[in-house]
Amino acid sequence: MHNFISFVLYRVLYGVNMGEEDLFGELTDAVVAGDKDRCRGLAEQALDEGVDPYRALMEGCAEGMNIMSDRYDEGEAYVPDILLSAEALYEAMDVLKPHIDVEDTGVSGKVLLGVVEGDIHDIGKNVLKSIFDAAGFDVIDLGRDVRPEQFQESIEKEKPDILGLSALMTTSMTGMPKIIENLQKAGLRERVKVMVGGAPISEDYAEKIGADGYAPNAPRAKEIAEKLLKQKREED
Amino acid sequence: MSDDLFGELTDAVVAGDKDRCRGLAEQALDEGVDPYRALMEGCAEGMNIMSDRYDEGEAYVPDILLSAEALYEAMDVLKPHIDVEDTGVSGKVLLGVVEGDIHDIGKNVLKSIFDAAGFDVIDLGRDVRPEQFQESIEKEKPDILGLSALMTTSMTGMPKIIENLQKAGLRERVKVMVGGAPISEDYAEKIGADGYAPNAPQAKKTAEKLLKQKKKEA
Amino acid sequence: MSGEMTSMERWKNLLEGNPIDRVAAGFDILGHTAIVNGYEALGDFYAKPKVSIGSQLKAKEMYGYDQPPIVISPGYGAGEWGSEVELPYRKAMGAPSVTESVVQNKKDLEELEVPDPSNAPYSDEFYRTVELAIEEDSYPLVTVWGGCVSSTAPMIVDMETFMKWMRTDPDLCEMALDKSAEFAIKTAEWLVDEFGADNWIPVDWLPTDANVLIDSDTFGELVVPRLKKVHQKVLDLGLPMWFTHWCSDHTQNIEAGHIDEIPMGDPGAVFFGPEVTMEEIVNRFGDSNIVIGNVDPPSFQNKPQEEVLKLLKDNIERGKDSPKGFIASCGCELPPRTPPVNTYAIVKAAREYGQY
Amino acid sequence: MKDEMTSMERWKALLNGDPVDRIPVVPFASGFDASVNGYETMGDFFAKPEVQVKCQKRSREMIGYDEPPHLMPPGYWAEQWGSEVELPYRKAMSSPSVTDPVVKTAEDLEELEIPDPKETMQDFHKMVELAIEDDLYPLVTIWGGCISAVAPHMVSIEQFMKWLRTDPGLCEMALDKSAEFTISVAEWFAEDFGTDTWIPWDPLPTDANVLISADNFGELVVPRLKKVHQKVLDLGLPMWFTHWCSDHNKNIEAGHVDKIPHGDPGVIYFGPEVDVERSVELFGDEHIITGNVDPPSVQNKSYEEVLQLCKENIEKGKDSPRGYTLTCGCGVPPRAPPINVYAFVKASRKYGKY
Repeated sequence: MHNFISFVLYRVLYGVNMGEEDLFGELTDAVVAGDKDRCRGLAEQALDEGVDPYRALMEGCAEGMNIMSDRYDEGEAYVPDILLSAEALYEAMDVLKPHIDVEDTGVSGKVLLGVVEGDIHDIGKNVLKSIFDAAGFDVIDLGRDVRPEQFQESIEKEKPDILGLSALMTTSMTGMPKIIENLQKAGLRERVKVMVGGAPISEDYAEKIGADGYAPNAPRAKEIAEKLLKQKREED
Repeated sequence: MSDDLFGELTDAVVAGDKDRCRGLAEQALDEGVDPYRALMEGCAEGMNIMSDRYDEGEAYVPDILLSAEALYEAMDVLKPHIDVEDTGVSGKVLLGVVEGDIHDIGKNVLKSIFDAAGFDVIDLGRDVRPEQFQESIEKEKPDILGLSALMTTSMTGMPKIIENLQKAGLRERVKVMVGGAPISEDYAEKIGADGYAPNAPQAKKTAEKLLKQKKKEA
Repeated sequence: MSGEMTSMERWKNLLEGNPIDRVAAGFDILGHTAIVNGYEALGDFYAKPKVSIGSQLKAKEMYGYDQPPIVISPGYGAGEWGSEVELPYRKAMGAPSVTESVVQNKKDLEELEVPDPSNAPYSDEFYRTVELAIEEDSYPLVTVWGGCVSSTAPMIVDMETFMKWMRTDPDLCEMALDKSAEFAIKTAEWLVDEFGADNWIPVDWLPTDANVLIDSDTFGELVVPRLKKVHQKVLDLGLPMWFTHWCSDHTQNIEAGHIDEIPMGDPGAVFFGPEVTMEEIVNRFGDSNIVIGNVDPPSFQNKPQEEVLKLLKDNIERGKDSPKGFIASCGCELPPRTPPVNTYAIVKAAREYGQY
Repeated sequence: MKDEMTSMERWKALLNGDPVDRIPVVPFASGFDASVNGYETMGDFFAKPEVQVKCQKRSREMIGYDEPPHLMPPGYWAEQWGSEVELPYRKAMSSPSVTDPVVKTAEDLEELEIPDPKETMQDFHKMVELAIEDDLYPLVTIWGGCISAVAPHMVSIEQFMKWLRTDPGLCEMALDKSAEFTISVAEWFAEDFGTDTWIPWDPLPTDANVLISADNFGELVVPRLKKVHQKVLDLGLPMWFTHWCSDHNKNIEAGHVDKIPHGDPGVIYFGPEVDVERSVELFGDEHIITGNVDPPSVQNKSYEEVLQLCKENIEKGKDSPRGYTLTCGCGVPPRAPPINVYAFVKASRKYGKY
């Protein structure tokens, strides 16, 4: 309620026609604050004012997730904050996405995410998903405790550019090489870049099991994904 | 006359004399003897005798291998003349030595005994991966799957094969029997096999029992 | 090799502050003991008292390490509340998983009653496990878990909901933590009534209180008062000490001074993850606590024995002379599928590099 | 629970006929040793000398048994002849497999030359050297003059079995070549490593009476195996450790086993098919007797059951005049639960004190 009032006041004081840049800045702030009501309001306003919804998403909301991602990396924000920001982001996306022409987006890549079998620890993966969504990736989330065959089927069906595997347990991490092996057997290994992460995973382990990339945390994972996509485009 | 010829064929198989076996089989055809009876009452009887002798420690692997060779020599001659419908084949058996294991002497002896017993035998050979068993079962629809292993590492592949059958909804369609040095009755039961045999001659009896069960269930 | 103390002599002397022949070896070796006992999955280990205690005692004897059996309720501190728990009967699982937390919203939480530990789901199995361990005279470490985020989310409240409440409705977090603390205290009282206070040691685990998830301010405000209360009440029951696993990265909680505030007994035992350097642990906590080693866990699973030995040697050399004693260990639960010779490396390293 | 002797002291005392504190434990655990060292397959264990020695050494220390490393060349005494061998890099495999024996026909056999060990067994030499440098007193596979070293290592088993009936002359030729090669390997090792740092060992699975008759064994194998064993003893090696693998009851009854020189004492190692009581009665006055707990039980049964089997075995063998060692009746299954192998040591400590 308080948020709504301040939002109305804001509009009264500053007039209806904020500049686009201002609106983007507001969206950014709302995501950073994890204020989902304000995010929805601002997204609706953007549509009303005829602002390009794709720009509103990328230059407004996504920028907010970037800031949160950096802050997490530096120990200034924590998981509760990122979860709330993600919630706000998805609120704005709900409003804006139906109005975005897919061709405008120049989506940079398709990413398939999942936590491997035996592991239900999906907070890390969920944070990653929101960061990837904000980065404009087309993200398909298989959830947690995902069996090797489910990864296999989804890869065949969805043809992602990147497969992102997460594990928190030493028992479940041993499922990762099996998934990569399955891809090899099915002749799909060359079609997808595989990145792995989670507490017990290291750069060494990623290399040992034949993954293409490793990230120690969600913010880093975005950089790695972008690097892998570039590689993939060059190879194709 | 044909009884004499059957006796001769039996003797030739027991002696592992493949040339004599071929000659006798050809003679049977010339004389218009029913080739199916020549095979079953002649040659197969020879394998039965060898099988019993092995069981009693009177014959050894070299002897059985030679008898099997003689049996197959006669089968080569007789089989093209046997009308499949006449045979009343008692069952289809899929055999193989599981992955990681190349010890196939036991399986080969078993195969010749099964062939002699009139089973329709499909032999996948040795070092057979679980998927190969799976595919062949789907394709061949055998009544019995016979798995053999000599090593304790490869024996652990047996439950995987049975599990795969369950997952694929094929388990009810086929009776599974297992055997080989490290396998015991207990182990067979533990992994959910339907039958176990300590050696090839016993395996024939087990297979016949399982077939009977299967016919009853069907 | 002869002239060594037995494991139990070494362990008790360590806890009592008496001299020992060498550093103690092994801590948080749990699921691995089921694997070396031939269990393909960890389900029976977590579900069945006999399997749990039997596997741990046999593995301890085979390797020669010193850690007594650790008891965790098959309800995992979650089933007791009515949350759904999947026991690890699938090979890929390393521990029980909470598949559905009983509290999804505010109303659920408000209506949630604190269970009676002697009568809650899984209490019979839990009781039987403690009883078996005590019958074997093995001086077990019994999980008494409450007042912290780790015993609350996702055990009682779904994790994401709890994390969001921290910012939107901290009152609800406090309510959940209070209920969890009350349950832990009641559990300890029940166990002391049944078994006394001199044949077991309480242990608790704090993974989701780490600073990879929450900031030290939140920890200080919400968790510290309740964890303090739980620890103090349990010590007041006559139990001598706590073993506490500050799992994952607690560096900010250390810096903020929160960990010093939690009563651990005299001495207590602190078990940090590899994220904290051994020097810092010894300097900061060694005067009043037994220090437990913290070699990187995945290395145990993935590296050859000579490398694991090197890591252990380094860790032992830094921790060995900590005033209240040292236990050579992996920095979290030993990966269940660690090659056995790497588990043995803990004992070997303690013998080779940990003599006093 | 404290032992008075170290593993090596106990092992050497057993072989020397000196008193031991308790039953020595020699489980025959080599593939198992690779598993507990974290190797998913047995490939590197059989391919790499340093891995084979290291795994056995570490596992022995961990479990506390007394078995020294026993060593097998990567070529499995088959590649040396030109046969094709697949190393066990697949998880389902537990030892090398001969996939294509070099001899297919009589002509192949006649033309087959005896290999030069120095050209074909450098990796094996390296392995033995590593173990001796480490003072491990290894059991070294010296394999020849028996069917087990010939079929399928040189000739396919089926071919060899048929020749037993149709062309025994060819069987004799193959056995002779194998005997000659083995003796040359033993001579080379005795020269390079001396004769007091290693023990020759040979396993005889395909000579068992589940495959061939005692008559065949007596006619074809006994003279050649006798020759190999005697020549090696004459080099100065103290004894043979021979594994009469699988069912050799008829070879025993026919008196064939007595004819093979094993040293004084040697070690006679039967499978579970021969009861320990019987091996004590027949061979205990001259040789060290080994226990023989059923291998699949070690893989599939509980610790308590394995402990009980070990106890029964120890009680039957413990007082054999020349000594007794507790073993698994053939190799320990590579994927046996470690605690079941520890049960052997536990049984010795609990039931095997002298």
